[in-house]
Amino acid sequence: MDTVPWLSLITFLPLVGVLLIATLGSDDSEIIKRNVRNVALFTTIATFIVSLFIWVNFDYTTAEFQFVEKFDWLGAGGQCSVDGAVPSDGSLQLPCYHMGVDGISMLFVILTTFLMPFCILASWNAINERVSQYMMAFLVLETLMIGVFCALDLVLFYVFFEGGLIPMFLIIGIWGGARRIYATFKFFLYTLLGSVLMLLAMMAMYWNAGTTDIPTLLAHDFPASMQTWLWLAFFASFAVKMPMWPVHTWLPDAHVEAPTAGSVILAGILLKMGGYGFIRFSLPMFPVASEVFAPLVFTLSVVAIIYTSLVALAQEDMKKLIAYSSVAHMGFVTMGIFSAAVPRPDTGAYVVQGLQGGIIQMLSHGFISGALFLCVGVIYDRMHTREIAAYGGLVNRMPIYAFAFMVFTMANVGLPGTSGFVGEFLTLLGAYQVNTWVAFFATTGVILSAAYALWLYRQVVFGELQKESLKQIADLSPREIAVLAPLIIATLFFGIYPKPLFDVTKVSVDNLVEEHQSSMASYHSANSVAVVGPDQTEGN
Amino acid sequence: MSQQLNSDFPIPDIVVALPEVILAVGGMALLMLGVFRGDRSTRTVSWLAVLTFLIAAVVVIQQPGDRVVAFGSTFVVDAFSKFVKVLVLLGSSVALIMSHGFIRSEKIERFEFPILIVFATLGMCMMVSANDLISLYMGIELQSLALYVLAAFNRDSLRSTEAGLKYFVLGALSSGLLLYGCSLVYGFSGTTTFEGIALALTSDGASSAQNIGLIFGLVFLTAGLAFKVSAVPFHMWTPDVYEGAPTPITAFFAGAPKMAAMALFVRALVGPFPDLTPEWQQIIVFISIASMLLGAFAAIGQTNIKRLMAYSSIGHMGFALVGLAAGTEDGVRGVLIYLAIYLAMTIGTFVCILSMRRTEGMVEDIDDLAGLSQTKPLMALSLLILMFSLAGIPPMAGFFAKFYVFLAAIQAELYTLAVLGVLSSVVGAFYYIRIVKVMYFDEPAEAFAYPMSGEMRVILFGSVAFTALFFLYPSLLVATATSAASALF
Amino acid sequence: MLEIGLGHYLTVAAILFTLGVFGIFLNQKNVIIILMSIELMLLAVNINLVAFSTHLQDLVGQVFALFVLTVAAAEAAIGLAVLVVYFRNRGTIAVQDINQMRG
Amino acid sequence: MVLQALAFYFFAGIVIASAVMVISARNPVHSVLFLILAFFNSAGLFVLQGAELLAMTLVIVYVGAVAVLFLFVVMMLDINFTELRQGFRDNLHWGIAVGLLLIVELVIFLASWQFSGAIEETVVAKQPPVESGITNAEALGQIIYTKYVYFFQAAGIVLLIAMIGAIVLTLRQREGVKKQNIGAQVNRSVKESVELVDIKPGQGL
Amino acid sequence: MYSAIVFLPLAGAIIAGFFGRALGPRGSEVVTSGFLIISAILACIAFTQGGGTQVVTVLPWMESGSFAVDWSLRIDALTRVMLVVVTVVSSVVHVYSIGYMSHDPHRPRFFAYLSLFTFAMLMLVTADNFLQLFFGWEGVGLASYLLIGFWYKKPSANAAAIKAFIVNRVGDFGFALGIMATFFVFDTVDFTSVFQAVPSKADDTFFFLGFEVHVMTTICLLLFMGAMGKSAQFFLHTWLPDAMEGPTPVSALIHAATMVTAGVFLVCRCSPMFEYAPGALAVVTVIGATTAFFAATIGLFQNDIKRVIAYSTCSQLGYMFFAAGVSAYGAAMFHLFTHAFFKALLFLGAGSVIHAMSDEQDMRKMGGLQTMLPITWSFMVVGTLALTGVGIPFTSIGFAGFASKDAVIELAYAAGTSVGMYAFVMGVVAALMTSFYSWRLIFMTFHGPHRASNEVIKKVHESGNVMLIPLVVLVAGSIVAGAFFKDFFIGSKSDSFWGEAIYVADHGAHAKYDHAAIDHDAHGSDTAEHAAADEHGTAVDTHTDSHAEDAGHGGGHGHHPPDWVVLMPVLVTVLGFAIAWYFYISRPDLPPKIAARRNPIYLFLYNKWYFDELYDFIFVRPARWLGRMLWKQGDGWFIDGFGPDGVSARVLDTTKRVIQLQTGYIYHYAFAMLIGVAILTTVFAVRAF
Repeated sequence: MDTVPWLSLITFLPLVGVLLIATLGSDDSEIIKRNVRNVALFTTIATFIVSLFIWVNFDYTTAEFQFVEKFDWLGAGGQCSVDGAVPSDGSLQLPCYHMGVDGISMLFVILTTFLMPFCILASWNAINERVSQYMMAFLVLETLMIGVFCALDLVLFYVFFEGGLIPMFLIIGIWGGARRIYATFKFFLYTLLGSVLMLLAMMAMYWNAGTTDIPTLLAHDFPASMQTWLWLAFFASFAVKMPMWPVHTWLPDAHVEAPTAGSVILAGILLKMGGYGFIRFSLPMFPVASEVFAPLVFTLSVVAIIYTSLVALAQEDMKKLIAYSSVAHMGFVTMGIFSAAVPRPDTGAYVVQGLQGGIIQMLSHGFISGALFLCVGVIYDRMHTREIAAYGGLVNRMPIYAFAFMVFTMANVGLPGTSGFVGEFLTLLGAYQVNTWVAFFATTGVILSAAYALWLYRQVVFGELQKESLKQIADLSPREIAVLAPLIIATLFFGIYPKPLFDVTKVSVDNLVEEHQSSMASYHSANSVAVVGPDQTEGN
Repeated sequence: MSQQLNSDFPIPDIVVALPEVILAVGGMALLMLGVFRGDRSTRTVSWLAVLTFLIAAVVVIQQPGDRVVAFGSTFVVDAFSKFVKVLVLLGSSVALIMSHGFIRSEKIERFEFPILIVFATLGMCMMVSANDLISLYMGIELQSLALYVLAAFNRDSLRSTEAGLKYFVLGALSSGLLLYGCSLVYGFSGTTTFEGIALALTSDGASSAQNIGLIFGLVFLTAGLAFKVSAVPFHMWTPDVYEGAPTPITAFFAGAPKMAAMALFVRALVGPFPDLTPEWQQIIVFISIASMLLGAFAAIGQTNIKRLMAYSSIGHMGFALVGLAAGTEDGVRGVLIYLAIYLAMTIGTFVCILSMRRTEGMVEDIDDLAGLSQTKPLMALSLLILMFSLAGIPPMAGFFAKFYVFLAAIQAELYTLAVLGVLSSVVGAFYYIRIVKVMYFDEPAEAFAYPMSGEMRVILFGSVAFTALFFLYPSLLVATATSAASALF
Repeated sequence: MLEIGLGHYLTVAAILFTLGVFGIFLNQKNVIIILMSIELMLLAVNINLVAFSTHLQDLVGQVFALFVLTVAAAEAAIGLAVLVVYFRNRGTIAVQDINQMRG
Repeated sequence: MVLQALAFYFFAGIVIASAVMVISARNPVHSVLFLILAFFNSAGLFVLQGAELLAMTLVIVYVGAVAVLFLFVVMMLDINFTELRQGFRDNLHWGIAVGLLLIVELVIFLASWQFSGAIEETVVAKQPPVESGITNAEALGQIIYTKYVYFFQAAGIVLLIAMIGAIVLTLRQREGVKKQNIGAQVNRSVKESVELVDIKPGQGL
Repeated sequence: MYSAIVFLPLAGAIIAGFFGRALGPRGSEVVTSGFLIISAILACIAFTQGGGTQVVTVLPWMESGSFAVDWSLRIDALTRVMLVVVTVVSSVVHVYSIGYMSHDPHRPRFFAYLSLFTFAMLMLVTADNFLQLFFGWEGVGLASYLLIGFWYKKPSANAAAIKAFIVNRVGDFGFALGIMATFFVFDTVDFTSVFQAVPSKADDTFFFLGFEVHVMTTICLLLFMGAMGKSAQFFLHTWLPDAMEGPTPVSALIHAATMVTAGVFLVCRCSPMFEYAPGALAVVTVIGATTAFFAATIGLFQNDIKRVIAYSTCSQLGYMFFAAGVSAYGAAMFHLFTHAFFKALLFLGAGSVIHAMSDEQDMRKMGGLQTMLPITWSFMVVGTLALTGVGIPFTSIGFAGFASKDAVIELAYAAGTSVGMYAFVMGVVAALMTSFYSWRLIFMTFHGPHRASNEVIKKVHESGNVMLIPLVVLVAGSIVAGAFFKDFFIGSKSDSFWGEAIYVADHGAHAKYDHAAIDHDAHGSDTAEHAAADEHGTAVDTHTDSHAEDAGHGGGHGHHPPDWVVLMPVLVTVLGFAIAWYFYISRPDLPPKIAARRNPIYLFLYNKWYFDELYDFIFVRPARWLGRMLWKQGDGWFIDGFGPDGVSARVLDTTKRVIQLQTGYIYHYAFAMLIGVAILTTVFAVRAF
């Protein structure tokens, strides 16, 4: 493109905010708090604007990585330059600082920068202690999250991926609810446990391919037996992050205890890292293993959808219910992503809809679940309880709130016309084409999601306003409206006109599936020569 | 090449060993100073000792990077030894500076303190440069004897003397094992120089009986060396000594001696026994796994932060050994990077521990850190960064340390080791973040009474900055470590 | 049997060494015995070294043994000093009493 | 040959027996004495192998210094050595098992030691042939101060540390102990030592 | 123009919804009703203009691989009919609501919802592809949910709203799968492309849930599942009676005239597909007939005035379905069309009564209102006459229902198949019951003694003009729609009227009463040959074949079913009237006695065949139980217990043990070292052997 390192700019722009806040001082006087909040908000908005600029200049017509930056990093000794390929003499290339976006990651970057200002706004009054630390944690988190989606080097990716645990650990642990310590430890250790195995797999990839450069690895063929293990290791990480059943139990706890903005980020972006990982690594780099394990993923996804939806029905805590619904929705995502890994039984072709749907679903879930947590946060800020039973009849005093909540509830249910539907349907469509059973069971989730979401809405919003404590509850403040309104608009806009999303992702997604198809074809042709090839017999 | 030159009169040899000579002469000169000026001069002696370290470090850096042997091939200087010596000297200087406030407040401000550290450091440098079983032994003993005394330095404290006693007894036992191993190796190879041993192993006539003798020798030798790096099951002294010894001494123990011992470990295995690599690799894999696991599990149950750091160091040495277990150049590079980063992290951590002082005296419980983020936010932040780094969470330096050693392990296809290693790092992460939890999530306890002294602040800042910002510019360390590691192969 | 070879010396050394080791961990009495056990171990090492030296017709072993002796003496001095200060603090050197720190 | 063998068995037997006594004697003083016995006999073993210097050194350094030091400390600390607590022998059989295992392995594998031709090449300090007239001490002396001067110097520093360490740990200036300070005595002047008091009649001091 | 028809209500909804406070109730009413009336006028113009199929693309929607869906309006005869029905009834209801809801403080919201509903319904009927249809489908579901739960303070209303949404979702589950299957098979979800490709897939099979099944049958059954949910057919009907918790205009609009008929619309819309799925058609027939019968039985003994009408709606929808099931799509649409008028009339009339009775809905507390509410009474009677299908046999003189319902019944008979016969029998029996409960309603409400309290009686008053005038439109429709439009829908003009909107395969021997013997199995091969032979598309083919004289499909009156068949509906209607007269006018003391006797059949019917209880037992409670179990046992005990919590507990146990190793005793430490050495030496020693 040009000489401005755009991606590094948005990645590290929030850190500038951190430094600014650090200079403001840390004592909790009102004036400092206000300045801190303003700086944080300004920083996130600036980041968002820059990211929009990147989006505008993004070239839809190519699946190549764009805005690429590449520098020496972990002792690569001058091997890293934008046009420099992997050393052809077989020597190893150490990790570089390599950034770039393609159609898949672009949207996640935008999602991240888009959600952050809302998180800051949502914490405006809710967080009143250690404000500067809080804002710094959030800005650091933003840097790391953007980095995850921009990184084009395995190690760089891992650094950002894992680094995000630190601020999140603090956010839940310091500003969380009563059981925050249990929740944050569970979150931290669980996700850490998942990802360390991935780190080992990355190293194995390095030794096999001679580089940790993602674009190079995407073109590299790993031996089938190795793919199995690599896939499983990556799966361990992303499945936890996603989270997939049965490694999902950290999520409800973390969500419940996290402050509102923390939940928003958790549901909105951190979970998406898992899906992004599947798309970026598991599927294109280990095509054979992806196909082999797709049934496993399908099974877990379907179980997740039904199981967690049922569990959501039984919840008594609003955030927990939404958290479980997130797990169910992520089940759709994983199902959709891996529907691109398996050929259609009849034609043998590979379908793109599921993958595309998975991406859209992640994005829309990003702002829908984020918005739902914001909605919970709104009343939590007023009443300081998340217990469903403590509410009822809010519509009487909070009609605007009721409207916003309704929109997001319906989007969560996957009503056509909201962005939730687009993704959900496409994932189902993708899954249907490769396995009807999967689609069949997953579609039952559509019924169950309606059941729990509407039940929640009814218990909280509808009914007579009977509880004394609620009699004086106030409707949304202008600030809260400013937070929720853009999300409503986004939800509806992308539900009706998701073309911008499709435009950005289309070429990359199509390319990914084509690559997958061709690598599977070459794998099968290689194997058909020797019917019982070593790869088949070993299987590991 | 220098061997023929100086077989008669070893003046050029002294040049090769100039840093050691500086330390030895400096130590004795300071001893004179101390003897004549008495305990009042401790601070002066201490700063002069630091100066000595720095001069030695400069000399080390100025030495040529090529491999040079001296004193009849018993002493070697190469990029590897230079790298580690710099770390050792750095660790010793910092530990010495850190001790100032403590020994004064604990009323153990005696001039022998810096002098013993100087001599211990001399021993460490000799260990690092050892190229012969005898120089290995002499270096270890020189270092150990000084350390025994230092551990018991607070002679009026029961815990300190108990620490000294335990350290001494077990250290002597380990010396015995080491020596027994040395004697077997000598007997079965006919020589004590590392090159000679390697030669004996490669020669055609090396019989299986000879090999089993050598392997036995290797086992005992490894046991002795593993004791020095406190690897399981030769680690038992570590928690007690760390807890009992005066805190700056614990800081010292956790830093420089570990560097030297690990370097010696690497050199003593890679240099003389390249042909027994599969054998010693197994040993190292075993003790490495055991160390990582024990370090992780046992640390969880600790309430005393020094004791916790002891288990932490056991675990970390286990991780460093992962690189050695790989037995490759990349593995050794990983070990070196690990050592450097570990040194930085542990120094910072001990600065914080040394700052845990209330009006009634030093406190050592983890719970005493409660709410530190509110009473001393900067110190809490520093400790937070260090803890995450120790836990190996990116982007802190500790992650890269682990990264390089596991990279080598994977290359060597030590998958079990690698998997168990990373799993234990997760378990280990628990107790590190528990400290973060205490500092950040718990209600504040009584604040620490005294502000950090200026030099402590500088050290802490340096350590934290290195730990937190390592990822921005890792190339220097990595490149140096790469060339250092290549010196051994 | 009457042909005394290296093996004999090595066997003696091995037994001696093991006895030294035994002395350390089977000792319930006091630390001094442990220190003496260590001396036994070093003695075993020296026997080994000398035996090897003789049989290899190589003096290095004896040189090594010489320095081991020297260092062992120094070690003994330090060890006894530590023991003395410990005794001053604790009033006993019974091995089972030396467990202020554990866990 | 037979004599040599008998001498070996004599010395070796006593060494091992006294070693057993060292670790099993109830009275530490006895232990020390048995230790001395063991040293003497291993000196004998050294002599059998032609290492006279080491034998002498062993006797002088160990018996003369180290063992005496032990004895001194044992006496000084005045330990109640009759005390033997129960319940600490639980690990005994395990200990013995491990110890025996170790002995068996060492003996089996080490006793089968043999030369290989290659070892000759690696030997760096050939022992002078007996007929050259150079004694063991002389041969050692020729290399210790030249070739192995590094170790020699290091040994010196080790001993220095031992000194410093022993002093720093045990030497204490006790409060309230009267010591003679010759310099102070000599430097005393009349002025500061003698005070003339004018005692008025009828008054005490 | 079509865009205006569709999007004006949306504009109204947005204006009323977001700016309702600024506009005030009156402003909202005017805006929404005004927009809708414009829309209705436009729709009528479009209806009269006729014309072929038009497609207006509005926006792209989704595009992924070969899956491309646009927002577009497809206008054909079917759509035009529905446009008229929807916009006219909706306008009427809007205007009526101005009066009916005049005391409600949330009128802007109400009108916004109504307009939103209308918009969604219009999207549904104008959809050009399955997905957009699904959008409208779920959109009306949402609006229905909102409107049923409009009085959010009533717990029963909220429960009913949720129930409606979820039961609909069950249907949508099938619908969605059907759409996916359609895409799977046809690689598109556009109606035009799909319908064109159907003949080429007529004999294909594919694997669904591991079974190799007939493509078209499967897809159609899945789609029909959606239709069952939306149209409250047997098994998925339970939400409809509960939906009466909503305001009465809502019941009229959504739960009588428009939304619930979406299922019928869907089946008719997909007639080109259903025609190739005889099995599916049979299912449609059976379900429809069963619903017609079953809902009527329940209607017999209900006491809530709206519920009676609701069950009646359910039953009438059954008629429509079995009409469609016997390939009489025209008849189904015709009944849909007429039903919209008279059922909306009945509901609004009932609303009028309820309004007058201070929101009393229990008929046992009414009675004798004829004199007090004469206009309402007369309207209701018209509605009842239309519903029961009063008319003169062998002529076309009669109320709307006479034309359509009798045609449906006759066509069922004419189908000549066993399912057709089943449908015919059920239809006739249901007609009997329809007559009974309809008149029972009239008698209980308007005749006999006053049973309400005095205060209520005092307040009874005829509704205002704003409520009555709209009813006139419906009254007119109820009276003349049948006779007037019969030719277009099912009569001689039906071919040109429907154009290519409805397709009936000519192999439909089942539609010919005199060829009843022809075996169904022959159809498949016929179809295939036929499709292969016909390159011009199915539509042309249809029209040539569907001339009324030739075959009985689509239209109905070209043939001459036996006279008794024609007479039957009228006879049972009269019989029903007589029975109702006997029980509620002659012997009004009997019904309470019957009720008091707690006859099992009575109880069975009164309790709606115990469907709610059954579903509660089979689905609702197990789901809740399962949810709780999975949460506490699955997540809490098993996953956490063996996962994170269990692992951390084991780690702590291990820690305790490891710490115990660190005894503090030197000899233990030494022992540990020795064991380490011993292990290592042993390992190597053993290996050396």
